[in-house]
Amino acid sequence: MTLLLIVLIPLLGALLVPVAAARGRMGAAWMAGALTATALGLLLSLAPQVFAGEILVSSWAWMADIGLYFSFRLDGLGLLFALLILGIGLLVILYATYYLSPKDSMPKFFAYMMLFMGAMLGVVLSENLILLLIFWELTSLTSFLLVSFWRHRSDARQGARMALAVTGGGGLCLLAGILLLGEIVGSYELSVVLASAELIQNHDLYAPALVLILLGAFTKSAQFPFHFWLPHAMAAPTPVSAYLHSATMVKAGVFLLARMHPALSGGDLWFYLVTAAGLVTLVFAAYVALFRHDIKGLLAYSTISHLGLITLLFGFGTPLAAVAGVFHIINHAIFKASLFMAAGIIDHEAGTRDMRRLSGLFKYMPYTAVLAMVAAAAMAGVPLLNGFLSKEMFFVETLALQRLDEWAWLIPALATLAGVFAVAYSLRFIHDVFFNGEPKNLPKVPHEPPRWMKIPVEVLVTLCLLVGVFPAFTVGPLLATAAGGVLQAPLPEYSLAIWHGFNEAIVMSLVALVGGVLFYLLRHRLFALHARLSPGEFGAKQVFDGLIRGLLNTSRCITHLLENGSLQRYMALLVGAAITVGIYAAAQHGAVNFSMSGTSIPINGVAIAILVGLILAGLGTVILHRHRLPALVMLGVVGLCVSLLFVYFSAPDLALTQLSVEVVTIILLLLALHFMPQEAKADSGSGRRWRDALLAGGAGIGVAGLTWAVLTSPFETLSGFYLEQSVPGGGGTNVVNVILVDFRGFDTFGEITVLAIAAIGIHALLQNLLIKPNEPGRYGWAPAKPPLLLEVISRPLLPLALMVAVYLMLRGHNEPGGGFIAGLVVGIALVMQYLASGVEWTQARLRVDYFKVIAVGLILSLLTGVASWIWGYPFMTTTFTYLYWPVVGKFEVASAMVFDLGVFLTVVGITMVILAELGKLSGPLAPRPVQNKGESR
Amino acid sequence: MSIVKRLLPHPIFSLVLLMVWLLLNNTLSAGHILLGSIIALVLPWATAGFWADRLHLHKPGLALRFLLLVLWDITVANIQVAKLILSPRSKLRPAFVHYPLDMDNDFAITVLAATISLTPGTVSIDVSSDHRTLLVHGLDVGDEAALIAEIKSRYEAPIKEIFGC
Amino acid sequence: MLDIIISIFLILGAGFALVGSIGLLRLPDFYTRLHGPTKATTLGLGALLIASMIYFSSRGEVSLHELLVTLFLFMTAPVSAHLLAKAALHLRIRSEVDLPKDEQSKP
Amino acid sequence: MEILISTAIGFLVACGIYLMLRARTMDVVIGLTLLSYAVNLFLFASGRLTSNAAALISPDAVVYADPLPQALVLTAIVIGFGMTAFLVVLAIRAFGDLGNDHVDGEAGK
Amino acid sequence: MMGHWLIVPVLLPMVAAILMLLTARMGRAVERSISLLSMLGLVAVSTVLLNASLSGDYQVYALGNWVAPFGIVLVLDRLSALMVLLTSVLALFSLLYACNGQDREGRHFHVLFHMQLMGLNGAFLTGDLFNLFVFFEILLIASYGLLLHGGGPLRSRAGLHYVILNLAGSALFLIGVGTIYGMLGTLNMADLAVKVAEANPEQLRLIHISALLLMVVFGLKAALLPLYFWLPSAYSSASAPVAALFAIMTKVGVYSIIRIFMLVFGIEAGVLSNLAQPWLLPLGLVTLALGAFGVLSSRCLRKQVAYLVVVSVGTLIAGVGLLTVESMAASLYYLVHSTLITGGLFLLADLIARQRGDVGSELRIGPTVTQPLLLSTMFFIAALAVVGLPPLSGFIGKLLLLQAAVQQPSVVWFWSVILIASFFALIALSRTGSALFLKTDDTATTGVRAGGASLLAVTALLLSSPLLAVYGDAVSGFTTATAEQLMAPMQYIEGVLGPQQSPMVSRMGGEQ
Amino acid sequence: MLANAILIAMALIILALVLNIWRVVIGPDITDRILALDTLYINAIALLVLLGIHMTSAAYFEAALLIAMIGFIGTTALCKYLLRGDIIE
Ligand code: NA
Ligand code: NA
Repeated sequence: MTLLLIVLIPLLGALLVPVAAARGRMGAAWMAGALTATALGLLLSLAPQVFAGEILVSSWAWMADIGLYFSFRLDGLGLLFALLILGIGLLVILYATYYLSPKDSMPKFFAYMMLFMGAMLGVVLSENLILLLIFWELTSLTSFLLVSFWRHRSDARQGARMALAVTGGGGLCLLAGILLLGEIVGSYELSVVLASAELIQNHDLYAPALVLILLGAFTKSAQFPFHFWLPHAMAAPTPVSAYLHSATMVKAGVFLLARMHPALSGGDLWFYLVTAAGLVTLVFAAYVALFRHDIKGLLAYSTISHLGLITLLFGFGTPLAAVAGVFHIINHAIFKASLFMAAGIIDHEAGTRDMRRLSGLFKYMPYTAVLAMVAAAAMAGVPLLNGFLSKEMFFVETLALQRLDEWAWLIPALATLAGVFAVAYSLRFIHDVFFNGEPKNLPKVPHEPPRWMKIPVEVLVTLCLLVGVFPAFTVGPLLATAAGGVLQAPLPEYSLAIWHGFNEAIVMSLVALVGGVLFYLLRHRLFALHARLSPGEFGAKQVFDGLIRGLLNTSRCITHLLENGSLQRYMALLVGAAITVGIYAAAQHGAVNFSMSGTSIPINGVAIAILVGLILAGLGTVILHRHRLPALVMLGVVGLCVSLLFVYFSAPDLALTQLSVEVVTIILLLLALHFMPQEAKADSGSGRRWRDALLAGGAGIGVAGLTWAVLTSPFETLSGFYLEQSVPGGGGTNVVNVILVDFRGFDTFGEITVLAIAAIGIHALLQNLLIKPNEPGRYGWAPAKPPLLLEVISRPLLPLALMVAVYLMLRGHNEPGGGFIAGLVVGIALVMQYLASGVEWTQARLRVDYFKVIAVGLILSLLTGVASWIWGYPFMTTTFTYLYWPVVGKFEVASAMVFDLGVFLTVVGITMVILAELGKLSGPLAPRPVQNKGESR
Repeated sequence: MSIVKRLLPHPIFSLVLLMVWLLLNNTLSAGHILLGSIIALVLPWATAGFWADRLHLHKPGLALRFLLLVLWDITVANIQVAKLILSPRSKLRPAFVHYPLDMDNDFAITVLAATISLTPGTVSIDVSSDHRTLLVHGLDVGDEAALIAEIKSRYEAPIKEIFGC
Repeated sequence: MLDIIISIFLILGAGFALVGSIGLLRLPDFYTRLHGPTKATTLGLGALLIASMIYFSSRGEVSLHELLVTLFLFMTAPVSAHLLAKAALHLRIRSEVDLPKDEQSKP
Repeated sequence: MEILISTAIGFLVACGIYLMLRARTMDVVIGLTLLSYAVNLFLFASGRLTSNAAALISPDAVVYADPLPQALVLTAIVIGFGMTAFLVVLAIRAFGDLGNDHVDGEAGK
Repeated sequence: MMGHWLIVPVLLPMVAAILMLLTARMGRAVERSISLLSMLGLVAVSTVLLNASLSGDYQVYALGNWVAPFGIVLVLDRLSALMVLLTSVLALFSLLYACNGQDREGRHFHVLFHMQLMGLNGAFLTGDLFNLFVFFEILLIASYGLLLHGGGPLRSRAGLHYVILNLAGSALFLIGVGTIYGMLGTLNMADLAVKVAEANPEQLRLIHISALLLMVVFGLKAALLPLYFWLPSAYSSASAPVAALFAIMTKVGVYSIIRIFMLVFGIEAGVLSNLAQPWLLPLGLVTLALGAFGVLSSRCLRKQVAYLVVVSVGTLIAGVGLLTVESMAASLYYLVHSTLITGGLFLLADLIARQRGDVGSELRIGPTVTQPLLLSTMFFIAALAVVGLPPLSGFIGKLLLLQAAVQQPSVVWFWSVILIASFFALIALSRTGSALFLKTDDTATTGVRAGGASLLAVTALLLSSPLLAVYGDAVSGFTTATAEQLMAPMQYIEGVLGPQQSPMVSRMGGEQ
Repeated sequence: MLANAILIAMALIILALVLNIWRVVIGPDITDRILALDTLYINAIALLVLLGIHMTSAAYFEAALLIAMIGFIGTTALCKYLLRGDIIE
């Protein structure tokens, strides 16, 4: 529980800090400090157990099925890191309180800071690897927030994005690696994983898992070639750099190496990968650090180099190297954090971090200068300071390495070279900033910082000294415990003495010191040489930016190539997809059998004539399609032929429906043609037309083949049930109608809903549409007065058509007809009135809100459905009975007829809404443009 | 009387509708006569707004005779037209004829125009906006005046009588 | 006997319908073509419907509902022809003889 | 007969799709209508085709046309009508909004 | 027995829509009240249904009291219950957001909205293939209206594309249905499953064709390669609450693929079992990859979110394509997450755009938003969730998917594409966040503040992500049970048709 | 006798139908096409009547009636369009 609290307190702090900020700027700082101190106190309360060799684990199930637990672990390694995080965190909070300017939002800063702290604690205290990964990615995210804290600076934004891209991307690799590891081991719990070294390293998945995990570690710890994000993250406020980029976040990578050391290390793959990365980073970054003019840049590259050193040590895979690695983690955290803080002070008080302008600051801020010089000396590996000790251990380990045979000299040599560089850049930092003449053009006169800003630096520098002088006494127990945590095994023999005698390592240190001084003295020629060798800025950022830019350009290219905004393309793809899957499926299941044995439809002249007519009319429509009106007439022919086919093949209801729908469609299209172009030029080239013809032909052949195959296969259907049940169960002899209103009445219910929605949608669509009708043709329009004969004939037609509708409606259940067709007939009859006499005249006589008609129709059908609930039957259960009345005789009453009446009303309403709305677009009731605005289109 | 008038605005038409209903259902059963009557009464009443004025049939007997005449003419006319269609093109003497109207009742004009269209070699094309002339297209017009005269006597006169205008 | 009458009506009706359609194809201009369908085809259909009435009435119940279709066609065919001709005139569709002056085309 | 029916349906599909691949909204509407005709016929044919079969239940009927596809086609026709109506109005709307009848809203591409 | 509850998700929205039509003259307040009340009712009913589905039994509602396969049945299983509830929750908050004013930008918003819900719920509940078509059409026609809600050239153009493509898709649907009916003579899905398994060798070819044609149709709705190109402009031009609701629309396609290809062509379909497998995984992965490129290439937040929808579909389909219980369970978890989050993101994008004046949701320099802290926090959470970064639901979903794939032969592809796409999304969204909230010019803010209802809506949708993560165990337990149910089509068949008996068959006229 | 007469009549009507479709295709003017479509509707009714007699079925009547109605309305709408552009004014 305490463990959980240690992680939760800072995370909750992210919420509490802004709350506390209500009491002023300092409130946030106090809250942050208090919470950190609390967590630190809790941690220390657990420390004795850990020192006693216990591993504390507490666990709660989160998603046990996939091995995800809220489980935390405190062992030596975790304790060390948690101490660093909380201890340095406390110092950074103190420092930041004075560092931040009044313009910066303190609550926001500390909230982010606490969030980061919690995430970082989570990383180092997780027992579950997935949980570790979760916190791992959280550190990347919070670092994004912190680096981009000064959001108006473009370098801050870019640096934050770059850091997030690299570390976040590495996190994804780590996720994959952890999942593979979990797959190998069968658990994500560290206690299990760390005990399964043999299983893991002999598994086929070991190599990919290792590579992926290392990618995660290397990106986070800025190992070459992923190092470049760290210098750019220096755009962050300095407390952030001091905290994240020296002591904590970048250490997460090496923490991971340490954490996984027992499980993954030892093999050749581990050795070569980790060592190579570490070595290259160590030397390369140290060299680059020399040429940074920005203090923070220098420190950043120095950090990278030191991380390389630690990585290199873990790469050796030996217990002693691991101890050295842990020791250097501690030392580096201490001196680098203090150096960053010092750099921050200099920046804060002198207004720049450019070493070409900063000089002779010793005079202005001697106290800070001394602190910085001690820390820099520790960084350089000067004896009696903490850095020296771990560096010595490092040199010893490079020499002790057995693996490289005749190349064994390489690592010590390069390590020494890196030592030379380290001394040189440390010297440059001290000399260039604090001595080397007078400052040049500083924005302000530098002076010592406020008292409280120095305290954190003092504490850390004191630690440098104490550890450097009394290593065994000060850091000994912690190092032992932590190293034990890394190894998960008894510690090897090592000694923390300042002096181990005059050995090779001392020689290396001396070479580094002397060489470093020489190097610094020769720096002017070196700078010139460097400038000649690498003109312009040094590569990695450019490479990264280029990659990102390339990625963006590629994705824009791909996206615009695919989603090019052309419906014709999308349609062609759809057709092509259908043809492709059709061909694919048709090619399965053996050879196609083209026997005519299945044919059974008798050959008949009428049918042939209708079909030929259909083909001719279809062809005519295509040929004429650019002349819309003739094409419409052809379309009428097609529709008629289809209806005739329905009649011929014994489907009168279909024919009736098709006919009535068709005429409404033609009227609709005519209404549209009043606004749309009637003639069109061919606007696709012949290539496009051929492509389309090919696609269309392919689809046509496909459907023809499908039809043929269906028509010639044997057939069993459940329709027998409908034929048997139509009269006894549905009370109607027109099976199609009984299916529509009873067996599958729910389809019809949906179908009229579709129509109703279409009408509603159309009504909505036409709102505020101002559109100019087509210009009249060569001879103008005929006068507005409707043709006399039409007007006269339309009057008796209305009641006649209504009567036909009643007829179709009433008998639909037993004979061809039904509510839908009847509804359309009424619709057509009413449209006739509109055609003959216009909207105004007709609407004056037809004061009906068509939407109400639709609503009533829908309600009727709905109520018929719901009524069956009363008798405990499911929705739309129908009933019918035969009544005997005198004179009238026997007649049937069926609830399905009420449903059909609903259908009828809905259809009437819909037809009228659609046609009347379109009709109203032009003519006397057309919407008028708003006068004062003058915008029409 | 006025109640009857209101309930039964178009008695003739209601009768026609009843007949239509019975024809539609192909029956003379009592139930359908009852149902048909109801519908035939309700529909004209419900659509009353769409009717300009009541239809006056002054001479029903003449109307019936006129109907038979027209049917006969249609039959004869068709045989003539069939001949014209199947004969060589040069035999056609098409022409547009302006036929002066002596009626001003819209319904009567419509009936006349329809009759002209259904009978020998003529189609009525247009009514002038002042309703004074009817434009007729003839398929085989020898003498324009004779054609006008024949229409006048054979069709327009009885129609004028029937509708009393 | 009844069969013969029906057959005559059938052949006559279909013949007239065909003649109307031949006229539609064969006659020289739109205004002359208009005559074919309005008369021959309508009458042809009338004959066919009579045949149908006799046929169905002869095999059981009296069937007169074909009358309705006939009635409807005779009511509407002149109007269709009228509208078509009016439209043609308005569009100044080519004619073998001079078109009458179109009173509507005047502004 | 099957071959001719299949050919006609396939041909209508081809015509419909060719028009749906055109660049002007009206062409697409017409193509869609053709395609709907073809699809309805196909759906109808899926219950096999019978001429002179009884459409209504009667004691002396021997063969019935499969009623189920007919009901389905009816539904499909009606839905197709609603859809076409909407598309037509949308075409007008787009013409009004965009000033041309190109399906991509850009004149003379 | 659930009684009549099963049909309420279909009827309730319709009743609300009719009521709103009838009370159209009584003003917006009445309309909104009806709309919201009905919506709340729907959420309640959906919850009841989900609760009922937990038992694992199949609830069957035989419409018109005609038993399957003759009548149409509604079937409630875990999957349909989940989809209905998900729809209701998403819709509730979309509606709430719309009530802040966007429902006034055109006519009939609420009516169309409820009709769309009716269509969605019907599609999720129906057990009949043709009825599925009908409900597809209902939800589509309503979606056409909604997409065009508010008008304007952009919407008209996107609407044309969307409508025309879907109409072609509907035609294809009918061809597929016709073919399968022509072979098997039935439409009930359970019955189809029985008959597909018993199909003659000569029938296999056509059944196979029909199955794949249906897959194309569903792929079009789901926005699967190569049929997703309509989506970005359609979704990005729709008004925010509509776009948010549309987050469920692609899932209808996914649902249909799952339903049909797990039940009818599932593991027990004989020769035709697992028909979809060779297609779904590669198509899903390529869709995902191309969607990720789209996310990167977007210069506008709304478009970017639209592409994130494509990404989510690709992920889902790839997961479904693995065809294991684990992958299915993971996909369903991911489905819930991605629907709610992309929905929330559409709304959030609108909130942001409204505070950026003329710049709107374009990813270029503009004024600072009026409520920077609030909106940037919301965006940060949404971005985390949608990219799949810890600790939110997107991460859990991806974790489940990756784990499910680990033993599959395709694991390398699957992992690479998913992880690289996540990486791309991470890059893209960090750029977006930077462009929206970090890089601002000095022009004055618009002063528009987000109203309470819209904030509530966005917050609630975004809050779903942490909740899904915290209750990950429960949710993934449910989706695992759902996946197990899906993997046992025989249970469904027996649930609908009763203990297996051969349904009444009679020979029809056209047959020899 | 009657059967033969029906067949002959059908042949004649089919020929008429084909001629009508041909006229729709060749035009030349829009009015020609509309006229041909109108005629096609009437001939279609004729065909249905013949089919009805041929099959001794009254099921064709409704279709015939409806064709008569919609043929007229279709022609009316098309002509009104030619005359006025705006068919519903
Ligand atoms: Na108008
Ligand atoms: Na005449």
